[in-house]
Amino acid sequence: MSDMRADYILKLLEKDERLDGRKLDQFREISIEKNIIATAEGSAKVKLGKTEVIVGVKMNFGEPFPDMPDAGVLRTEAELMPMAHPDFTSGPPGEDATEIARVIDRGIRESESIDVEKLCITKGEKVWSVFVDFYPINHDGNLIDAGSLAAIVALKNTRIPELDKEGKIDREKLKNPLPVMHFPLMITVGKVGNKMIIDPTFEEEQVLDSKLSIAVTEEGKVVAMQKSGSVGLTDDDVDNMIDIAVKKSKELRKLIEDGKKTSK
Amino acid sequence: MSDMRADYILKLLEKDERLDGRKLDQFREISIEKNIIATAEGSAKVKLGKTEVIVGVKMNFGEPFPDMPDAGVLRTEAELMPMAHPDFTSGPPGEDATEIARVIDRGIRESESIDVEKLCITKGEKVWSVFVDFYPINHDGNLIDAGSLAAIVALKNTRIPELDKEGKIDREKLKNPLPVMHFPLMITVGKVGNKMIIDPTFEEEQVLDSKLSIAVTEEGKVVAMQKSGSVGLTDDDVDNMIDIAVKKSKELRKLIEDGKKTSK
Amino acid sequence: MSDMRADYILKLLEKDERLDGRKLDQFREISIEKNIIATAEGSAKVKLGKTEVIVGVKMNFGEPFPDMPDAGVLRTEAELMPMAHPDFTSGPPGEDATEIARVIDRGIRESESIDVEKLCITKGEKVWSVFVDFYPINHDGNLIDAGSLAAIVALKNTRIPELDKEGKIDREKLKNPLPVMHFPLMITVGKVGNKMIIDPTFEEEQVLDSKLSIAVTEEGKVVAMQKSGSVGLTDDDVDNMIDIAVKKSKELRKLIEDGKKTSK
Amino acid sequence: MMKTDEKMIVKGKRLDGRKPDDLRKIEMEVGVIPNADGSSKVSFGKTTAIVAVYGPRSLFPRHLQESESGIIQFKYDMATFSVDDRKRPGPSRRETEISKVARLAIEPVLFLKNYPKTTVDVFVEILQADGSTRVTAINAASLALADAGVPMRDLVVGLSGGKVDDTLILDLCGKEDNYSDADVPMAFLPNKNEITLLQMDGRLTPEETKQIIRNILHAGKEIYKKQVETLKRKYSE
Amino acid sequence: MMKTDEKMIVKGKRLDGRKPDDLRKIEMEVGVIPNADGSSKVSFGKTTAIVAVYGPRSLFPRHLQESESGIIQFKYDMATFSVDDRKRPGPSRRETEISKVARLAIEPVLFLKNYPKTTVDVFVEILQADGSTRVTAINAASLALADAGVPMRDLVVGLSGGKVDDTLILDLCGKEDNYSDADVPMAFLPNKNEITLLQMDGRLTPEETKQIIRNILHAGKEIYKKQVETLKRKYSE
Amino acid sequence: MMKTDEKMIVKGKRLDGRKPDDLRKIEMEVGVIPNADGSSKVSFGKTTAIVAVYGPRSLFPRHLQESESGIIQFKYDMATFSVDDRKRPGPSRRETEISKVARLAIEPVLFLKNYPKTTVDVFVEILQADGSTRVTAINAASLALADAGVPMRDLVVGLSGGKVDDTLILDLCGKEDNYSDADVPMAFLPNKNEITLLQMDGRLTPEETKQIIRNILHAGKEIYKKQVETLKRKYSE
Repeated sequence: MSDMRADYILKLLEKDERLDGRKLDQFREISIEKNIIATAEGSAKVKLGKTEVIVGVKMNFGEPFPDMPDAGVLRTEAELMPMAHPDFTSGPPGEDATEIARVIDRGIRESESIDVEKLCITKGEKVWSVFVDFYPINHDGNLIDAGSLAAIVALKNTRIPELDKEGKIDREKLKNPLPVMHFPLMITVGKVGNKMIIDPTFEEEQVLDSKLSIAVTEEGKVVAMQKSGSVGLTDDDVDNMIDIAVKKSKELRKLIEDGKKTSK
Repeated sequence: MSDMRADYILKLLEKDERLDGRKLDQFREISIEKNIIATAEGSAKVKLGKTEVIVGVKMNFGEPFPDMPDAGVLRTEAELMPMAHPDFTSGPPGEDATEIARVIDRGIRESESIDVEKLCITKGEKVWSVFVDFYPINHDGNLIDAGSLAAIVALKNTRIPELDKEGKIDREKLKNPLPVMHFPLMITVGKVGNKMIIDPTFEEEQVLDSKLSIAVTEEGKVVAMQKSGSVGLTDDDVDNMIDIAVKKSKELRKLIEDGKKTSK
Repeated sequence: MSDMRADYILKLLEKDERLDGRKLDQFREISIEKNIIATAEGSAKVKLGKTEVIVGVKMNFGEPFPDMPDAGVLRTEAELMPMAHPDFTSGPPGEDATEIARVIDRGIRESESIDVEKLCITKGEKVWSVFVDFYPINHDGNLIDAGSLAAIVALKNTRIPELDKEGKIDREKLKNPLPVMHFPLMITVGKVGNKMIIDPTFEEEQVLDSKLSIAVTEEGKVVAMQKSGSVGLTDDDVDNMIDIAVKKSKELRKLIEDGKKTSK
Repeated sequence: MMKTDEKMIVKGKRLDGRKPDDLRKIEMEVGVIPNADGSSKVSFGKTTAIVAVYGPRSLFPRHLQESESGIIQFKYDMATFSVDDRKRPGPSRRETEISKVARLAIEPVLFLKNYPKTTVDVFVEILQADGSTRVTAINAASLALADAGVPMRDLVVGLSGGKVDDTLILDLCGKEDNYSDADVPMAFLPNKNEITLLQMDGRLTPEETKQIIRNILHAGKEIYKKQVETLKRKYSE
Repeated sequence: MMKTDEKMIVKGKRLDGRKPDDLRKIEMEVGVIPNADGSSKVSFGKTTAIVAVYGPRSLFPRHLQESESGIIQFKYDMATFSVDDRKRPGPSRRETEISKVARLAIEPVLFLKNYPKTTVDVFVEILQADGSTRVTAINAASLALADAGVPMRDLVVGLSGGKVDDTLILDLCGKEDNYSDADVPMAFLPNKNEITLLQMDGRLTPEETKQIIRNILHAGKEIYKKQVETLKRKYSE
Repeated sequence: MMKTDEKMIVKGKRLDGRKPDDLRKIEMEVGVIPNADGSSKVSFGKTTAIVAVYGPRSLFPRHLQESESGIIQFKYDMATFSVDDRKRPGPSRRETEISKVARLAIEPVLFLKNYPKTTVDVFVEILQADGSTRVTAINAASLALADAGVPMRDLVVGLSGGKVDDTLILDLCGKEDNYSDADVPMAFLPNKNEITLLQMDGRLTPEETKQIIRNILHAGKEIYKKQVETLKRKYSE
């Protein structure tokens, strides 16, 4: 992005305006589609404006961790497919992909969204492994919020396959839903100068000083946070960002429940 | 290769002549040696003119695929050793090595050459894994035909090791032959301009428009095909190439049976 | 290192002198600390002058080798951490790290230091795997001697964890010592011109023609050798180097037993 | 090819009710990835490929040596969740081979020599795999290249043929692929009569092989029409 | 977070006898690696990190493209023997993430723009891990950079807070980390009031979260003093 | 070293009937790989190595920095089928170490400083492994380099010695290697009296060690003669 373009975006933000006409604390148009991948046990596509991501969930046999012998295992992976942005390149997941996967994972894991103890098949030996795979299709900013939302929606509509007489997975028979107990929402608040914005576009992300991603549960509890960007935040900034995230998570939750795409 | 050299080869071909004096549909001198690797359960060395390749077969314990619980497993791998050509470099198998391995593999697998159901040890748990490893020693063109021939010859003289009392593999006791039911031959037909040639040298491969590799069984059935090269073929070209492959496979089969090295 | 510096070191050596004032056959100040890593089952830090290395030992479950079904398994790994020297870079172990790990390993393994048959848990199925991990902290020459010494000291103070009722490793209960039967010492003798030196610094290593690392047991037996450097040695050189190694290993052994840091 | 007792064709109908020469429902769309210079999404039944094209764009210095002509880079990737048992991330040997043959299937329609020191990058993601994935990917790549405005001397059509239960069929689904007597994935330039990808697995007489190729060329015309319509639809919007 | 029946706090005391706001015994030392331009060793209880800093030094050509400004490279690595079950060599996903967030925690104090075409390399080795490893590493990196004489506009202090058994605590040990209700690793510049690393795992009310951040900022002052003393001690020697 | 109840020497004879100082049947051939600048195939009993030499040839740019002098690159590789249980492709730690020590065994005979910015590439493939593979490889490399016409100030001879059942032996086969009391692979320049590779595994007195080295130097002369003959045979053809 040219310096001129960056300056222009910054000047707009100073006036509480954004390139796409949104308010500072307004989401882009949101679209959520469930069960879009016939070969997955659960899946979702989420669009935030031009950002589009897909999450697919696969249920495989796995081994439990030694210290939790009767709990299923959740594993989130992300690849920043070169398809989604001209700057992304092929190859094994790098620092950014790894961070995204781990932050999405944390939001789900720490909210205890999934009742992993219902995923035990044979204690200490065989459990369900829940693979949550994140694929960005078009990256126009805020991949973490889009990916976290797609992940929890995909998990929410995941069905556990039945086992046949020989104990093999029969993926044609998807029966019980995955026990998803909580539905946390990730809200990333960006800061530039003394302005706070939500749901930044790719261009906005280039001019932000810092971001704080905050996962909030139904009851308004914080279950995960991750600061990024190379400028520090004051404690007051953080307070402010948490308050914004809690508030906007309620709004987003209502939008989703009402099946609406936009807030004012 | 210099442009001048390429032009010269092309002009010769226009006159139905080749650098080494062969006819367009003539093989180079063929040499086949069996059981050349004392440490392998089966092996062969094949020379086509200056092209020389080795295939070794190892029999190890393996697990069956879930959908074929009583069948042994065949795995073909190829490394384009830097020894064999100045252009080859060290490192894990690239696109070309992977393609060669998979095409050789397909010729064997699709002809159902090996009766994999005779390779079951314990249903669903333990079967024989047949590793077919391809090493080019000197690359002067047509690695696929040379490698496919070496692979099927090596398989044909593979002996399955006995198991000792404790169920371990005793490689000093090689008893039953590997059940090889078919003996497909791979014939690669090259096209340049309106000429078709077989068994191209390395230099000829540089000037070819396209190649079609065709594996043919004893009864003249086609069991695998792979087009390569970046120029298209017409349907008539393909018909023609299949006919050539079927015809030349018979000739090659006779040469091998008679233990002869050259056809006229 | 500049040519001038190299020349200066060489001229000193011709006069039987060294930069740090040592005699040609004198060790640097030696410091050995045991049990320095609370999370390891055994560990040691060794300093030779400014060279500092750490070895930690972990005991895990492993599978025995098929030809030694009732023997535990020893595995030595080394990483040349970029922390230890400006020339070291991140990444998987290269040629030099691999050589160091294998030479340290050989000194221990070939002296039959460890009674691996006491490390069997279930014959043919489960044994103790002894991981010896070598980390150089500061590389000022002679990593092999420092690392070998740290390794054998770490093994000597390794305790085997108890198994709990469910057969799991309980690392809070370290009971029996690892059965270490021998205590070999590695002595590397360097040659430059017609001079032999021991315990070379990093700068001295740059001017050496060749080195011979020799592991010697309590009874003065040779259990491992490794030549390095790209100049040849005569048979008389080798005789001489072996004699030096045997003699200096006795001296080093006494130093260690007496808990002293320096010889005259 | 695996074996099964299940009949693949019963009373002239295939597992999913198709007649031997029927194609599955084909859906095509372009412009699905805003960041890309060109993009598309193509489904043949439950097989779905999404493709992004970036370029022609500058090559990184390290590749410049090999580039008197421009180059095409083609990456065929299957999403982990596109198959029954989760695929491990990273290219398998199968994906590596398909990336190569698909690149060669596309290359002949491009004028790469006119774009020295550049690369056209084609990224394929298989979202759902139910047979015929590579030819679905090639149709999608053809559309995405056209959508990107990369000059092409023809479109590229992909279609698979094969044989099950003694019957020659077209557009194999996953189960037919697994239990077929033969599988022939093919790509060609519909206006040039040039076959640019041809592979075959199985067991066929020479005549059957030739017949399948003819059948693909014939039926592929419809796919070509669909590609043209899809592009027109976009540009008339 | 895992579950346990064990109480983490009994009669106001933590497992190791600490009160909720107590830090473990902190040890700091600089100049521990003679080859490095700067180095340090820091322990928080049984957690020990050793750090070497090399640079600013020249970047290899292949990185030069991205370097109008200088860069910082940060490698966080756990020794194989630093944990109960031997860690496999090579960076895990966790280590990769920490290398990134720790780099971002340090970067704001450096004047990288003044050192074009150079890199400051920070190598962290965790020798013993008993919770709070990343913040221990950040304290050690702060000291090693100062020891190297790299210009800094502040030191960087790292400290973790969290919640166990309904109590807000500081400086979590490994067991507290495993069974805590929440874990908040944080780094900040003590003289600038800037938080440069902030992560959180667990379940907290917004108020608790804010309170833990305040507690860390408060208690971190002592760590800052210790850093300053450690550096003074060296330079007065 | 592993243990066995089997006797390695019975009535003065080894497992394969040899006397302690006997070498196995040695076969040498040069010019076996037409594409290579030099090549060779060498067998010691059932151990067979084939070697290709390419160069001196230009180094790729990325290596140029380190090349005031020319360099030698040495790759020792065991074919997957050269051992009882199939070896996995790709370099093992053992192969990595041997590539290094074998390179150092050869380097002293070359005049690399005369060939700046070039590399001599030596590629070894072990086709059959029955002990003494690295010394077989070194003999083959010596021949292939001479066959390539690379200037050498001596040939390089490789031979292993060792001890089994209290007897010093030469040219260990695989079983002797596995169950020996000691194994000493060695390479030397026969006309210069320079030992360029020396490794040892096992347990020997200093005197035994010295004696084995002498025995190798003595018996190695025959290998040297064979190398010379092999080269003469080719050039007299």
